[in-house]
Amino acid sequence: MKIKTVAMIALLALVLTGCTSGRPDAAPGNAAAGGTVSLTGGVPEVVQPLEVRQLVHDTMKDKRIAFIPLLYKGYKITTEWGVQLQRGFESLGSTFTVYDSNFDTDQMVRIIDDLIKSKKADALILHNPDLNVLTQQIKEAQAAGIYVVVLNMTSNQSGDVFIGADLVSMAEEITNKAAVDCKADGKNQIALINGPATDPWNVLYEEGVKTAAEEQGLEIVDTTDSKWQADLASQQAATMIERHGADLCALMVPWDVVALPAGNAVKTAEDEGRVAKDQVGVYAIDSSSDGCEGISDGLIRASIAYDQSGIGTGALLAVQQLFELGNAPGSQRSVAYVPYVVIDKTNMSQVTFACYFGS
Amino acid sequence: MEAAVPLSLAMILSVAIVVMVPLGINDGGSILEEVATKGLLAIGLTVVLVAGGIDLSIGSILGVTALSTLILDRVYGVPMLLVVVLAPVIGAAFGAINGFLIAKIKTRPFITTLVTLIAFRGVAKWLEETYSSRLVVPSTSDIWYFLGQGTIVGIPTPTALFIIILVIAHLSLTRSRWGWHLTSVGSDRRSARRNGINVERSVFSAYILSGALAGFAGLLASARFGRADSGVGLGFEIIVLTAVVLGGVSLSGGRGSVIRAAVGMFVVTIIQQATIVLRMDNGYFATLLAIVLLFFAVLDLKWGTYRERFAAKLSLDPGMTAVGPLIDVTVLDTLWTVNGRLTDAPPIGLGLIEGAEDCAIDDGGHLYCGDRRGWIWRFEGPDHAEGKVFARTGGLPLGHAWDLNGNLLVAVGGMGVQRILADGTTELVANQVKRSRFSLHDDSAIRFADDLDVAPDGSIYVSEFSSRTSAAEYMLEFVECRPNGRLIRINPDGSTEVVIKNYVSPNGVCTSHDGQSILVASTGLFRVDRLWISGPKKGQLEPVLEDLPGYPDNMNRASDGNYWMSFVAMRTPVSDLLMKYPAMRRRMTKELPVDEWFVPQLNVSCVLKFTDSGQVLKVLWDETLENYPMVTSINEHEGSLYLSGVQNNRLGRLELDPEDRGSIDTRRVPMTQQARTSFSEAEK
Amino acid sequence: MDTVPVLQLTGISKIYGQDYAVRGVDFEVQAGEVHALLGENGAGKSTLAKIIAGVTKHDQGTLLFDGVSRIYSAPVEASAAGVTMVYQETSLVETMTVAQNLFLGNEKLFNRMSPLNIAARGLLVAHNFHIRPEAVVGSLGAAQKQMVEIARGIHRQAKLLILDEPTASVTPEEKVQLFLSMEQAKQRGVAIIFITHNLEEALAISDRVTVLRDGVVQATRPTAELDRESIVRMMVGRDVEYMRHPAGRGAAPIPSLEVDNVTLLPMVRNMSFSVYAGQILGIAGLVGAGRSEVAMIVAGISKRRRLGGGQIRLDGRPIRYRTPRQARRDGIVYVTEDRKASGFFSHMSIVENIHLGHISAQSRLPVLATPRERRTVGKRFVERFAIRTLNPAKAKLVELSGGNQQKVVLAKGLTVRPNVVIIDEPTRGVDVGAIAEIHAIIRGLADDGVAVVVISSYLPEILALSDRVIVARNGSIVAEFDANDANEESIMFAAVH
Amino acid sequence: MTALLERRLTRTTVRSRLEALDQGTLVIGLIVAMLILGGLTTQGFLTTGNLSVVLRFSAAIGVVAIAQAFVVLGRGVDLSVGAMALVAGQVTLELMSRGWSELAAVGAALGVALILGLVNGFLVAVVGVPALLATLGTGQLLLGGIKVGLLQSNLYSVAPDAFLRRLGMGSVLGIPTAVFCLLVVIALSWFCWSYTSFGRLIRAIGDNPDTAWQMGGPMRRVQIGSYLIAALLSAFAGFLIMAREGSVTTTGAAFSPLLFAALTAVVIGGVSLSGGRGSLLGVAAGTIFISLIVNLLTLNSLSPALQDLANALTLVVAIVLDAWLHPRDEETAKSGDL
Repeated sequence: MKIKTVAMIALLALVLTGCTSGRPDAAPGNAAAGGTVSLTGGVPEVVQPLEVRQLVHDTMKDKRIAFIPLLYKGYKITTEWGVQLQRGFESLGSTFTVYDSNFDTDQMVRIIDDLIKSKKADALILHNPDLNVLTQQIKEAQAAGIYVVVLNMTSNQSGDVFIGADLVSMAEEITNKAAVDCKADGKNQIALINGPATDPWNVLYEEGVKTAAEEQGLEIVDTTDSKWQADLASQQAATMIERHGADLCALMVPWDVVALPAGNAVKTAEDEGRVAKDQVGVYAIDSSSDGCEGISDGLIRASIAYDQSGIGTGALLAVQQLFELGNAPGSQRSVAYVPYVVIDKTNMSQVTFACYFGS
Repeated sequence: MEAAVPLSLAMILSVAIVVMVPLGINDGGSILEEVATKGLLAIGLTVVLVAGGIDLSIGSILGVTALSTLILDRVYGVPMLLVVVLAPVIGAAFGAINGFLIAKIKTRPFITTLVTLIAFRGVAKWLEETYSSRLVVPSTSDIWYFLGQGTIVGIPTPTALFIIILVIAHLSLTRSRWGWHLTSVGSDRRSARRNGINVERSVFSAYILSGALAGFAGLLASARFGRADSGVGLGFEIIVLTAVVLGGVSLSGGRGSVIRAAVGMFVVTIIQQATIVLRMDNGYFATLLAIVLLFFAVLDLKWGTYRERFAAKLSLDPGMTAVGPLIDVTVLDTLWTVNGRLTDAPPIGLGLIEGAEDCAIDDGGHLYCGDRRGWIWRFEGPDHAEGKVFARTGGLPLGHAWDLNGNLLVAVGGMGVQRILADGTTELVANQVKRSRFSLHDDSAIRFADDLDVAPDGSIYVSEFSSRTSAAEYMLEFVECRPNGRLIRINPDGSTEVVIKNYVSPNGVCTSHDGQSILVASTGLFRVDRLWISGPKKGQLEPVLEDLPGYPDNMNRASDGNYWMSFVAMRTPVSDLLMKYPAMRRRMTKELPVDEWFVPQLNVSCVLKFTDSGQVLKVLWDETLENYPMVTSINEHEGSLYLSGVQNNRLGRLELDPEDRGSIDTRRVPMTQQARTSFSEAEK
Repeated sequence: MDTVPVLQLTGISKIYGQDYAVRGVDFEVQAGEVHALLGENGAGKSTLAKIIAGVTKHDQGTLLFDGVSRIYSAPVEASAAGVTMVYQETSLVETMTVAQNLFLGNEKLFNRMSPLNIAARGLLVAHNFHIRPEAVVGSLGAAQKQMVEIARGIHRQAKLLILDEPTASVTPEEKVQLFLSMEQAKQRGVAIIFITHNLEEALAISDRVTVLRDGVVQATRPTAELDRESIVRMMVGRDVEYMRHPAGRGAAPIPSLEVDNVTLLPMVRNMSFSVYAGQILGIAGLVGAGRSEVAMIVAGISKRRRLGGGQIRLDGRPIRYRTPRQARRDGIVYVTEDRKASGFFSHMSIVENIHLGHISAQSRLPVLATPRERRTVGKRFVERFAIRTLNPAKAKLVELSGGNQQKVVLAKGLTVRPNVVIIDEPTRGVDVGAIAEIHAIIRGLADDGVAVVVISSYLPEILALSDRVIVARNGSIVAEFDANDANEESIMFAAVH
Repeated sequence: MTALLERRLTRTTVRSRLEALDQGTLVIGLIVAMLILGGLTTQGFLTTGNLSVVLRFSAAIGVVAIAQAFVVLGRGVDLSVGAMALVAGQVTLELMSRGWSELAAVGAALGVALILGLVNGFLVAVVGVPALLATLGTGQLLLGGIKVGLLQSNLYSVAPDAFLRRLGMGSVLGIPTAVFCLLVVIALSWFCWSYTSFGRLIRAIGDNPDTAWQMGGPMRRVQIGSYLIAALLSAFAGFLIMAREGSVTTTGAAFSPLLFAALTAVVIGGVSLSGGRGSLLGVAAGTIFISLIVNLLTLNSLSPALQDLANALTLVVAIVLDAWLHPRDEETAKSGDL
């Protein structure tokens, strides 16, 4: 019995002393392993053009870049980015791989985990579904010496570079546009069909709409969460029309993919005479070729096109810059925005970055 | 045993994947961590399934608790240790909702937990809406990191905790009162209720446990990922369900092991990791999962019907025996020639007794013998005309011997060794030995005590015909013919010890006249061996008789310093042939009912006398097979031979030829001088 | 017997549906006595036992156990008070081992298996039940399960032990052991209620006998004052129970159905018999002798994947059905013994039940099934089988008496004239009045030229109905009698030896 | 003594009265109550426009609910209906994007439904896999398999000139087309349930499968048939949804909201999960009931999280009621039977 007790205590002591917390160091890890290439600390001040070209190619050669979007196949935004990145990185001799997480956050987390643990990437390009989801992964990646570039959807944990749209400004702009139409009609009620509460896109958009609506004297009569699902959006649009009827003049939907079913619901209501023709307009953000079709069909009255391929190109540039400067991942962070413009039936064919096809 | 097929299929599957997919050492870590979290869910689900229910809401409970722990820590600043305690409590609270609806209100488990799956996810979303923006501050507690990234003696914390919980859960489920109740409820509610088991409480506890485990898994998940959205645990229920089904946990309740479920989880996680490493669309994982789920559900269904029968067949594994030359007893005028010497022995207890394997005679000349109904008869000496049941042991009383104090020792098949006192009461001498280590088969019981004798130091040597089959299934042992038997010594202080392991069907045991060795007869190998228990050769085993023409049974000392032995069966060329072909015997057991099995000729009646050096002196037969068709033991006393037979309806008493009579009291333990107290004297 | 009885029931009644299961029962058991409870099938023996064991609650009357008035809401309360019941349909847990089952209910908080197995083996072997304690109960046969159940019941050290038909499936040798064990328990002062319909057993072992008929106590007497005839008279209320219906026509010369060496282990082994059109063949035997099993094989109900051999011929043509539908198409109808579980649709009306039987019997399923057709078919059979109810189109089956239910079950199978009908326990749980009617229906079928097989555990019924009697034992047919030569003794002898 | 029996027989409890009532009637009562209450408390609820929206949105749910009812009536369950509805749209649009004609694409989607129904039926009726597991598995398999094997995009929209489009938008005889479709499905199902052998046999199997089997009923065919109908109707509902929304995405979980709504409607409508009982009136009423609840919640600006909760609570109430009115045999209850 005694021996057993002693053994138990000894075991317990061993177990307790054997515990580690595994808390990652606050200090960022080592710089990205650059191999033998000397291009760290940036391009020399004076250098031959041919030499610099060689240096850049050497730096980027065999670098493994992983792109982990929310959804890839058939999803025009991310394919637009992906195609730009692919072309750019392949021309520089880097390996570029897309990991499709298929709208499955778990899958995304697992993929990133795998990339970090097995060190299969030198830089990650992330498309973040939620303000909080990837905080730990971004931290871990940087600690493991991997650069992190975040596209379009911010995270609470900053990566090395963020590139995307200035959503607040875009939201203000499109709200202003709606205000103009509403006032022409003598109405002032607008409603939001938004996304999930912790979606970064949702948070910023709502902020922008609110500010502009207040300035313009518009009343936000309703806000719902479509969960970015088409069927919910159309149902919510129909319900809103019923509820606010004659006073409603604009449905604000921050994504053209969801705006389309909402527009459909509006059209049905118009056809059935439950709302006056052209009384309610759908105002979206973004305009893929589908969105543009919606605009020309009258399902969406106006949208904001922002430079999707610019985001792709921007990410391409940012990654190159990170490797060339060679700072430790996570040591410095920067944010960059792309241009945008309001489009409707009249001007959409003239805007270069509107109606993109994702290729 | 019963889960062998699904589980081995699962293992083959995972090995195939590991071989085909370049999974590295890093994936091992990921897989382990993943198994740790979801494995907790699998344990919970297994427990619920064993209790006859199902819990689909585990993924949602995990999600809700993951968020709750973050909120408690980051928003309300609850001390981390308290959070660790609270996480399973929160999970258990959600589990209690399931338990209440299913156990109390008696709703259907599947649909109920399908509803709570949505409802709990709703709660998680609501928490997310309300608190999410405030969860961005990083944690300050080391415990948080310890749970997520830390290690315990080099093992990642989640994995270590999972293994601990797994072991506890396994023991609880298989050994504890709670586990038993749960199993019985899941298997058959009516029986459970009739056995006085509180069905409602058992079912309720299963859901509580499943909730608590999901809650704890939630804590681990949030420590690992730090995710603060409501999507944690989404779709886990199908993954875990597949894993559990893969592990052979029955969906119809009452059958399942958490260990196997954990193995199932391991396989599923390997599949998942493989799809990630191969950059496959997660549609592939879903598809694979569905196929695996369907396949194993069908397997459970089809396999479940036959698994017991299958297991029973696998348990019989006939061995191959090389047999020596066969003495032909039909040749005339040899020592072995069939004769009729036993035929006319007058019967004792005709019609009263059914199958006495052995007998014993006390000082008063009273005869005691067992009976296959578990009774001990006593026939009054000297003529043995009247008999009555003297004691009841139950079981199959086989070998008899007197101990040093003059009490009757009986080896009872199924019950070990019993001692019968003068007043007819019985007491247990021993019925177990120490379980041998590293043996899958529990051999701690003395299942089939067959014969016994007492050594000069008072210790009892007992032969155990087989440590696998019971006395009533002796046919199995005959067919299997493997070294399953043992010789066991019961020391005077009551402790037991195995002195010969792995002996082929030991039967007769007899202490030699000099008290230095024990003779053991191996029925299956037609031989007699000698085990030295003292002297220079102590502990050694050496042959005495080999290649006998029959299957030896009990042995006893003869009064002239030799030994008597009987054959329970005779060898024939065909039975010898069969010994060489175990596959043939296996097939026989599969295709024929027991009473049609071909075994050595059991109806014989052959007795022989042999010397210490192994020389056969004399062979007696009942060639008619009418009176004594089977003689299993010979006891000599005061010039008479008492013939017992386990299938005879009588004992026999044969007057000995004068040349056989000696001066030794065969009943007394050799080399001891203790006065024998007779039962009859004690009565007076 | 002037001591305070262990158990005293006064005016106990229990109602199921529209019928009294037991009615105003007064009953008492003394410590150290074996009290036999006798009665026909459905006389209320099991119901009474279940009330005493706390499985069901009585509706009226008082139950005094150990001098205390009790109403149990769960069996656990009764067993805590000292009542142990050995159930006819065992209450063992199939997925657990024999040892676990033996100790289930009074197990320790944490159980180590090897000592438990040893103790269990001792317990079983003490009654000479040779069953491996490590075996999973689901793998045992019916008789072995019964043994485990008995061993457990005796082991529990109860004040009152109820044995409900413990001898139904055990061999004579095991029966001797059981009686010895009962004797020992009795000497320890245990009160034993011994439920049986076997009079000889009751006379052999009991001290007192109580006879139930239709839920009412007929008498309670010391066994010594009784003999077989007097008990039978009390059990059935009249001297001759069954009227024998004479055969209206002779049997056909060629068998309609031949079962030839059919084997389906473990229940059926080399079973052979023939059935002739126009004749009623009675199959007698113990429960578990393979009677119902072979019938289910013939009717395509048993899964026949593991059929061990043999052949079944219908009018000389070999048949092998995988579903009952195929059998039904060929005119083979099996009427189940377990009416409640698989005899009818309890939420449907009589008319709907019969009509469903009617459409299922069609070899090609009719597309349309109009309410009108339903009514006509239903009406025809309600009249023909004299099913008594106010509104056959509305009355649900659960609300009917056992006799009417059985008639509906029969009607459902007979909407289209079959070639072979196998009726398993035709009058189990049927009220006395309806028995004669059902027997008349069965005889009518045979007279109509149908080959009829009747399986019954009740020998008087077999003797009353059959033209020819065969006896099943251990999965085989062991004896055949002409109806005129057969008597209960000879049949029973064949059934157990 | 007879008095006791009399009392037993004449005693009517709330439970026995409710049990005797067609649950459809009960639910209609609840609907009326809700309409009144909702009209009083919620602005814009009791308008023809709003109610027509409710009806139009309930059309697809109603069709899936009837599909589910076919199976539940026969003591089964089909968890693959949600997946089938989603996949019907995906397959059609993917094939159309590959240049198939609309008719051919729809035909292909129906073909997928046919295969799914047969597989479900085979697994449940012939192999004997518990319906829950079988359909859970096949649903997953269908979603994953189609996605992996066929789809090339994650997002499809319906061409505005497609015929399917009109299914969602137009109206027939003043009734919105979708609602008209639902009415047709109800009428056909009613005929099937009441006037055909098939319908009678489904009910019989639900009442007592053992009896139905031993009676010689064509069990397997009928069961397979019910799963087939369920799959085809779900595909049809998928077309209705696709027409209404104009687009289809490929992200779908095994327990989709549609499956859930359909199950709720069936259970609320009084189609007992223990089989054999239920009416179409109940299913229709149940469908409208849950659509009204969702509508009321949306009109009152409840967040989707709370809507989920409210929905789940409704279903909890429904199953508790079902458990109370039609208790299953406690003694033999296993996880296998729902």
